[in-house]
Amino acid sequence: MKARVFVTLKNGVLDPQGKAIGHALNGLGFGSVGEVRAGKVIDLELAETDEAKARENVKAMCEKLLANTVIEKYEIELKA
Amino acid sequence: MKARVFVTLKNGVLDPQGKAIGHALNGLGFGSVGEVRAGKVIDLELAETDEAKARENVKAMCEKLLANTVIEKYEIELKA
Amino acid sequence: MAVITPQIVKEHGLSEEEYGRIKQLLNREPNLVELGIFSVMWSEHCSYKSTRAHLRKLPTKAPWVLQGPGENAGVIDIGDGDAAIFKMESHNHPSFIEPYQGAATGVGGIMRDVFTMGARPIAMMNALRFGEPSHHKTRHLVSGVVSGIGGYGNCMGIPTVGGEVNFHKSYNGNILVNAMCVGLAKANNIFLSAAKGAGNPVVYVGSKTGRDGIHGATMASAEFDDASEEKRPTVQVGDPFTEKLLLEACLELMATDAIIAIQDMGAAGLTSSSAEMGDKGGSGIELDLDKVPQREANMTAYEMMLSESQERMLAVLKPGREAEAEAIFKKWELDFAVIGITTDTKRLVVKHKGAVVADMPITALSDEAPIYERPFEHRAPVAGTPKFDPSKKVTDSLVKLLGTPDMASRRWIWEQYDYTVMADTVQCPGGDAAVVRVHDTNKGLAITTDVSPRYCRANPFEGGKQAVAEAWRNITAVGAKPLAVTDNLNFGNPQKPEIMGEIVGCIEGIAEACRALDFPVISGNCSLYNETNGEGILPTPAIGGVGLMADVHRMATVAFKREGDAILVIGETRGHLGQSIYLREIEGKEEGGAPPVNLAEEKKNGDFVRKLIADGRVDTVHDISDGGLIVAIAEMAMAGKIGAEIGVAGTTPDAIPFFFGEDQARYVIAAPAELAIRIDDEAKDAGIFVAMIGKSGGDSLIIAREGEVRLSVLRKAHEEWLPAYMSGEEVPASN
Amino acid sequence: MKSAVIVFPASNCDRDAQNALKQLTGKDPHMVWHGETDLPDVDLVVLPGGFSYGDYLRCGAMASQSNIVRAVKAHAERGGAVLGICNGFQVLTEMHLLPGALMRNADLKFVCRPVTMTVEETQSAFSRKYQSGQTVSFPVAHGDGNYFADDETLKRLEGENRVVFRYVEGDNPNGSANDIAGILNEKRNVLGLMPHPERVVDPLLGGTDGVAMFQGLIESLG
Ligand SMILES: Nc1ncnc2c1ncn2[C@@H]1O[C@H](COP(=O)(O)OP(=O)(O)O)[C@@H](O)[C@H]1O
Ligand SMILES: [Mg+2]
Repeated sequence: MKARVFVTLKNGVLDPQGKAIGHALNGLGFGSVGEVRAGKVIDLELAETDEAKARENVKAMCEKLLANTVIEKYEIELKA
Repeated sequence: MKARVFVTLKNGVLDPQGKAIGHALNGLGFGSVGEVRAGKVIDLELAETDEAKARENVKAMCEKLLANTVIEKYEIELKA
Repeated sequence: MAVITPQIVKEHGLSEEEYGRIKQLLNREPNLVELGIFSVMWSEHCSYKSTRAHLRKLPTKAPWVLQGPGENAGVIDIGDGDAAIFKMESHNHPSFIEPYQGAATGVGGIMRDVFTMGARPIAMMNALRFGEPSHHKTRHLVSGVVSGIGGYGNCMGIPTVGGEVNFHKSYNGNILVNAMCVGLAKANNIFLSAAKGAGNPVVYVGSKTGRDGIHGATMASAEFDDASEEKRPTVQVGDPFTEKLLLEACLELMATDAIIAIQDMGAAGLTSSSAEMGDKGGSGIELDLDKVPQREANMTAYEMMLSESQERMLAVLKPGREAEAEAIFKKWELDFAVIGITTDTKRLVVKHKGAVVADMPITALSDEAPIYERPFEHRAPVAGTPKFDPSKKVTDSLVKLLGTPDMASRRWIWEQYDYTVMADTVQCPGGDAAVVRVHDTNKGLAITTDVSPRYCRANPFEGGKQAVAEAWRNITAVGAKPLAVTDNLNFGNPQKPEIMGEIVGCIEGIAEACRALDFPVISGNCSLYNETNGEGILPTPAIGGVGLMADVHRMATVAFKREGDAILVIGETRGHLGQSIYLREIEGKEEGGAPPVNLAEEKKNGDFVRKLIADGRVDTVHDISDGGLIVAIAEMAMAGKIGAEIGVAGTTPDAIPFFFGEDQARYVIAAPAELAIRIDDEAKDAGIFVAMIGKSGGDSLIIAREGEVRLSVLRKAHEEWLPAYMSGEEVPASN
Repeated sequence: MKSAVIVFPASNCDRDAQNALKQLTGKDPHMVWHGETDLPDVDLVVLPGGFSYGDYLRCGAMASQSNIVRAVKAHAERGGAVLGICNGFQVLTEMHLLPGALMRNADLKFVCRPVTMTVEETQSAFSRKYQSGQTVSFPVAHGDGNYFADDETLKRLEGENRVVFRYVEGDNPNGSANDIAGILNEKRNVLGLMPHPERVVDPLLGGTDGVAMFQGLIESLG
């Protein structure tokens, strides 16, 4: 089973990277771009085949390591 | 309209960060984790409302700036 | 607006009495915005209410001091119209909660303190204290703090040239992250924060305001408990890219004469910057919050006034110069807004959405802030000569010591810092003091940070003296003249008399040493309430010292440079083992008295050594500190890749205190034999203790009657501990 | 030799490059802001180290889209010399003036220390004053210096002798493919390298191994 984890900054937390990307895109003539937020995506291969257990497991990984929950939030997507 | 862009390393390009994450997860007792790949996710707010045009536009952003196609590939997801 | 309940007052960290005082000063109940403003301005962090009475004891003047404590940073004259500007500041609590961002924003904050005065920052230092290595958080904290410091400083392009690191269980729940910044300016172009005059525009520059770090200042003044990790939204995120632009833009504006006053927005952001500028200028300030560049929608006046968003500055301009200033900030793609005006009312007036949301006399926030003469108790200093096992082999103990957490090489840390950018670092990390050349001259600034918390716990007064003496000695050891210090006084809860006793004792010790060594304090910072669940940290008054070297070509380093140099010890070795690293690491005892510091001897020995270097006679010097004489020699040998033969002592009952004692006021120097004999004579003539104890050469350290240990063995012990410890668990660097 | 140093927002070795050029050529280089569209009349363009645009997104990515970059490209196409140091090397790969990419250091940490390299190739203005096979020491200071290129590109670089500097075995600070520290373009007038030659032009600052690079340029470009 595969898991994709999105780790993004919590709302309200300054995202200097997103800000700079937005600025650069505007500068390149992509005027229609408004706010930009940047984050991480982490793709994991899991030996686990049970979806519920896999989710549980990935959640624990996020809390423990993948996300810095002080400033980041995470979403989990599972694929068989 | 909103766009989410995933930028990940091409297959075959070594991903030290993904490797380190995998290693750390194993070290933390998450034995079921196999390969890990790390990438970026970029969320964009777009003034554009036409989906086709938006996709076109975001694709141009990826080619020009968001991804380095020497080492990276990208996927685009649009949400109204 | 909310009614102020006792609960709300308490949440703002104000006592009932203090609240009563506020009502008196206002002649009415404050509203919530005003309460918030009072709470940050009267917090320990901003008001120094527990320490102010004692800080007055510190000497702050010397003919070369251009600006003492009270401004954003202190300023000294370094000749030829140049000035050095520096300060040290803590970011302890934020770094414990989020090590990367906490440390990074600490670095950013202290840089702003320095460049707001018109200086270009040229060097950074960091004094770090972590819990014991076996504590489950330590590795993660070391990793995050170091990459945060590097992440910010490296991006700014300012070399991080040194620091100090200790590990001790008292910091398990409360690490210390103190960062020091040194900058250079022209002595006739220093910018102060006094917003003099009425009718002048108040401008906001830098990043937009968000809800970051609201209540950071009050948090830094409150004791930690397990629940406070929940107060997490206080974490600010640093943006070194914006800071770099802000630095360049500010320096560009400062090259014009448009500025009346300027001040960075640090703790308590808009509130403290506006109140302090008004206070110093004897003026009033009126702010219109609708004009403040905002990152988030629907921010309240309370949030804007208390936000600690980073990379922002407040300036007062001469009227009519706004457009010129705006053009500069626009060029650097930074926000710029006129958000207020100075007045002659001596009041801070804040408007939001057309209404006045705060209106208070500025003196109520500054002069009228409480000052406490907190009760203190001087614990009897720990004394006595601890016992040790005289049969332990010196060489074995040496190898062991070099690989202990407090003695091991810090290379793993400093290699993550760009210490050579700006092309002026003439002494890199690894020496006694870093030396940074004054650009386009032959002058150099020597910089160090020092304190031995274990001495301060055993004897606050001697420990305070020792911290200053060691900083002075480290600067001397490279050949520079020590000129002034900044301090970062990290202590536990001042409401406990025994902690207050440590504070008072250390400050008095610092004051005495600074006076005796003509080494005034020109800036500093206090960080109190460093406790976890009622356990205080070791008292840690970090001293950052700066000295001046006339010619960087006449500089000493610790490395042995030649085979066959004679090795001399300057200063008396009495064998003081109390509170030594040896005792702690080899005997497992934190016992005995702190080594006494004889300041007269310190000065005499140091002046002698400095002159040898400045005259171009000696190029190899190391002061003796943690670990004692033999550790110092081993460090010189490892650095120079040249061994030494030590011809004294050997296995006698006195060998251990002789080699590992931590007596103060000592240096090891190495010089060609003939010259060494002359130096030996000159020292004796000057009434200075001197001993010729061996010579350099070979690839091992040979101690007469004791044995031999190869440099490769020493180096392995010294270099391997930290990288091995850190690789115990790989933590992906934050992105 | 007339030179220019390009200054991007948050370039921070621009002054280091300026100093070295001034010291070795006796002339002040032009400092050119990234927003400019034209280069002054120069022989050498230096893209300095630093953290252009905060190194956000990818190192050098945003800088490679600056106005001035078009002029730099044209200068290179005309045969003008371009030297990219550290962040400048990253910009050059993002501009596609040099092949491959610079990825995060293999151990994910920023690294600042002197490294030893061998000079592999002396057929270029940048390296003609070195001896082939000579070992030199320059400092590195980067977080993203791990050179990557596909096998075919690597083969080409090696086959055409375009690897100018190679980390000595065991001293590769970042995991670079083939221990590559610096490479040339096909026409051999563009060099990108991670280590900092401009920081080793003064014995006081840890060595003078960088001097020969500038001397070679002066000799070639007048
Ligand atoms: N956090 C740090 N960052 C950079 N350099 C450090 C750090 N900690 C220690 N160092 C460097 O390691 C060397 C040894 O430090 P230390 O033992 O504290 O020196 P000393 O005993 O002379 O004060 C010094 O050159 C110091 O600058
Ligand atoms: Mg020392």
